[in-house]
Amino acid sequence: MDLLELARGPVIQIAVYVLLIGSLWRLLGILFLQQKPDFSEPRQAGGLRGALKVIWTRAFTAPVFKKATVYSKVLAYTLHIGLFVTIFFFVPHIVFFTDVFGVSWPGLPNNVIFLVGVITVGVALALLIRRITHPVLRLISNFDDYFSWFVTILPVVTGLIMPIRFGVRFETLLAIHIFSVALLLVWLPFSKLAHTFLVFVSRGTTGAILERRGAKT
Amino acid sequence: MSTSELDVKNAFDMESKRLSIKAPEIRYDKQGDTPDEERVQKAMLHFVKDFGTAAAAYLDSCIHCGMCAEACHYYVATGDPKYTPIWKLEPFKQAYKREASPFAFFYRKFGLKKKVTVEELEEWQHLIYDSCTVCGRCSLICPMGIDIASLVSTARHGMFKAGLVPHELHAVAERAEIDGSPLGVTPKVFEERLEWMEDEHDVEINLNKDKADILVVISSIEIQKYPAAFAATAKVLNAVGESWTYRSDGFEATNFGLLSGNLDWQRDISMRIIDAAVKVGAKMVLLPECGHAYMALRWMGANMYGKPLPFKVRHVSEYLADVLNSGKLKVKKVDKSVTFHDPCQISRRGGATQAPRDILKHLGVDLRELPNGGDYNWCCGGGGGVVTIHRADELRYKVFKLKMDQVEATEAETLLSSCANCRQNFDDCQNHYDWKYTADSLLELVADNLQEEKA
Amino acid sequence: MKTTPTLGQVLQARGVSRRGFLKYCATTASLLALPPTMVPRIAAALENARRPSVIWLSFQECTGCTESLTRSASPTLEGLIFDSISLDYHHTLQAASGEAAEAARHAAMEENMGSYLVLVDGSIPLGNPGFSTIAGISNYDMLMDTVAGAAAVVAIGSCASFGGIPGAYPNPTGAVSVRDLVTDKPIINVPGCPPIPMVITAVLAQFLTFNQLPELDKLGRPKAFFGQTIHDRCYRRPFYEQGLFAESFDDEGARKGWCLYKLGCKGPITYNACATVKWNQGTSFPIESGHPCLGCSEPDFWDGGGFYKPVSTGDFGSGAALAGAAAAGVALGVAAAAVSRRRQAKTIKEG
Amino acid sequence: MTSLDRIGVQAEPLYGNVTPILYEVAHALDRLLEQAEPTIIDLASLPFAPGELSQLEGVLGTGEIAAELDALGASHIRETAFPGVWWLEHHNTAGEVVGRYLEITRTPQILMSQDADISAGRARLVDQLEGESPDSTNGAGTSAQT
Repeated sequence: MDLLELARGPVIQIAVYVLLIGSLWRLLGILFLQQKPDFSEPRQAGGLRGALKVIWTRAFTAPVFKKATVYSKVLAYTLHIGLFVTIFFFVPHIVFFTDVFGVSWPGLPNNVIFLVGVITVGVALALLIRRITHPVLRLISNFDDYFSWFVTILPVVTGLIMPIRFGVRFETLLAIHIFSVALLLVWLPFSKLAHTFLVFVSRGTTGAILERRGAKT
Repeated sequence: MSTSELDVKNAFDMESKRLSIKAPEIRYDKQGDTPDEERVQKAMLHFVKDFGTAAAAYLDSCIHCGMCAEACHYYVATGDPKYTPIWKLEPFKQAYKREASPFAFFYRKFGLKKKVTVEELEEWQHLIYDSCTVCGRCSLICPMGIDIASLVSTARHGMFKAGLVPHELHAVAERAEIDGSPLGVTPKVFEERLEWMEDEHDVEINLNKDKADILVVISSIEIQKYPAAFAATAKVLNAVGESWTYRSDGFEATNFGLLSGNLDWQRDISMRIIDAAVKVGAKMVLLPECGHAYMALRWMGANMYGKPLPFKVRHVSEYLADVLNSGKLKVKKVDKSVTFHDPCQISRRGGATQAPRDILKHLGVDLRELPNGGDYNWCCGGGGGVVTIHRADELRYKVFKLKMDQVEATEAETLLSSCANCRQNFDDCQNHYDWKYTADSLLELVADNLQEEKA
Repeated sequence: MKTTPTLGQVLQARGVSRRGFLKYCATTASLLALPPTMVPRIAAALENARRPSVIWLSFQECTGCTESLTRSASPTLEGLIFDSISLDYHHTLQAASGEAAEAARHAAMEENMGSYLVLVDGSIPLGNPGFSTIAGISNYDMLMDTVAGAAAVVAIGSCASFGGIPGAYPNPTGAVSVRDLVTDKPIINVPGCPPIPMVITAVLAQFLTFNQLPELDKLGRPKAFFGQTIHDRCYRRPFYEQGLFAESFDDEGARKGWCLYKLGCKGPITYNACATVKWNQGTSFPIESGHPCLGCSEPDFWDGGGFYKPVSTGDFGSGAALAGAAAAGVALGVAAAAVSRRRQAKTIKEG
Repeated sequence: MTSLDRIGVQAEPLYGNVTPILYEVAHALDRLLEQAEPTIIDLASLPFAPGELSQLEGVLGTGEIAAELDALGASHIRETAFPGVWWLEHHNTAGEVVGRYLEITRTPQILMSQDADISAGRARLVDQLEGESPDSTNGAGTSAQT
């Protein structure tokens, strides 16, 4: 079995299993903790409505905090959009998703994806530099932060290298790319990258509680 | 353990421990003589014992973006990264990871998270108590929607069990539990002060009626420092013509059980009011101008009670807005410019932001909102029990400068608030800085400008 | 051992002019993917080169490889191969048969012991020797007997190189490649189904010209031809870069000649020279006629999961396995929460 | 012109492979002029889209000289419209194309009379002068050419 077969076969399979098991484990391990009823008289309906509201509204910054957070927010949004675009609009990826899920959508030209990928890596570097240099971030950062950064950006880098080649065989590069994705999938549920799904739980929880009080969300 | 046994160990040396944190020149307090190991164990276990889905989701979804620092008055005023709100929970993450997180088994089995030491907890006493007013401003900036303030309250549960509470806060809480008032206001003192105000202001103040629609409570701060609140409340309620009463067996609105982190005391203190209200058949408990009293009874009371309360709970500003809006109470116009300081627990955390604005509209004042005020208002810096902790004074004064700038920017003639604890802090800082603004009571402004029903 | 004439002598005897020889050398340079500046060196080498003896063994094969070679567009077979090599045994092409043919093979082996080339097409069945025999000799025995005195072995086509169709699942004959059996001789794999004829002749030409074997990749293929992917050299590559793909065989993209990646083209992972050398006298190669590359020169291409399946797709196993994984995740999560709650209750009880 | 042209798959006019080659040719002409260094481009080693080869041929055009060589099959050698740029096409005896080259040089090497051929020719000539009958030399000359 060559490297690519290994990557496309057992490695990515195991990674998906780990992702699935780990994510559900973490999610349900949280959701099935005690949920005490709130007996206080609500000011207004909270619950699901409040949860959905905050899941949506917290995507935006309150004007009062804009100035203080604009740099990180712009970088973070660029990173997320960049990852989204490169993952979901690169045609070979779409082909892959179509094969798995059966649905297809239009992609973007490769040079656009390449550019977005380069920007994504650049922004990630800027965020890393900020994490290392900003006193607050340096203090609160731990292994998870740095390793998650590495694991997230690795597939982008291995993807970007593919058209450049550096004299390495395409199969080897593709295999490395898939390995890096597998690493991401395996690491995700056990790290801060789980915020991909936990963000909905934490925002939703706050929304449900505070909206019920009529408090600011 | 007793409050008199002030077990003041010397401030511990942090310099050798953490490079990024400057050693504060403050002492750390311990109650009792529990062995350190056990203190840590208790702090950890009692932090997580009430952990439900909400708290777990919060601690698990933090991405360490550090934005919460920008919302915290302690960080903004000092620039010291240790005041980053989520960092205040750092040692407690270990407890969560080991005890209640989905992968707790692995954390316990393989010791994945560094063990917390008692020295760290002592250090964190400063972060959990001295430099957090539980104002919840950070909860609004967090992109993950984490309610960090609620986590700090939970952390205090652990700290209390471990006997790692600042002495003054522990002392007032213990006094509140034993004597019924954090400031030593016994029922006898309460009654004396009430009667004094009744005479002084020539107003009928109902006390210990058997039946009443409204049970009115008051904070010890008002009793001792702003007793005019007795008269102001009575004037308003009499003017509306309510059936109401104060009760000697349930008058204290403050809840230092909540602030110090003792859940049992919090329940005891809340139950005094609840029992009294049930006894008089109250339809409403009217809370005084006190921020955390609102949080304790309005939003946590029923959960202490274990079922829905058989009465409504309203802050006096909500009540005033209500009777003014419905026309049951009429006020004269007041011709002055006013700015209003929103108490965190009532407005941002409690949801009653609109009420004071309705009242001020009826008074016809020139309301000049604080810049970035309302729900995003800077905390006065004295909430969450911080004002009681003397060693935190210097920091408190430093942080108050934010408040001063904010108030001064409005150029209003009068500063109002609806929380005696805020007003107390304003007074103290006004004194410290020789500042021109005094925080006045919103309730008193209303009471002083009632339209006499009959000429 | 008889002395064979040099190639120069052979050509001279045939009255080929120097110009014709230079032309032949230029073509050889082109074949070997050498720059045209190498022509004088090639000429010098070829003049003195001696015709090697070649024995061609055909096992489990379809004769497609021989067909490919005999249609070689390089200097014609009669003009190059038969002039420059001594094809002493090829049971499809030779006139002799049966014992006479086997006698010719043995004679060639004895005369050129240690210096002859063995060309093999077809895979070797190990399941039962009776699956494929020649003159009553099993393929295995014939191969091992013949390669014993060979200078090198050239495995021609995917069957001889990697097992090919006979070796595809479920491999009923237990077919294996030459490399699986021969371990003590240099082996040059020239895979493809069929291989590009020029590549076969180029390997022979290199052996002939420089008396050496070409540089090989890890799969034993000459790097000169298998060093780059079809995708690397494909004229449709610009469309790939622009994200313009044919979605089906009859859509606008297909008509406009856009990239066939989505139709399962194996170009990106197939190492071969089709895109430049082309087929049918340099006319075209499959992608040029609108069909994706099948990857025929790669190992196990028959079992690669579908000719029309795009290359980036992975295999996630069965739905049942995924559902099982999900169920396991749910169970672990609920159990973890239950344990946590028990521990919390204990803390509360103990106070 | 035939029904073949109506088949679905058609060549897009431009894949972009022609222009780079033309640039390479221009640089090769520089080298020829400045350093007297000839260049040979093996067209078989370059990827061409359908139609691009003839497009290249069309762009280069036809110049003043065209030569036919008959050795191991025919070869067409002609100068393109750009002096110094030669188009060489080798065929085998079956008439199939076996090589296509662009030679940027003053005269392609293969057009030059080769020393070996010259000396062989000279030998024949000397033989002839030394009294052989004209008929037999004629026959030898013919056989040497095929």
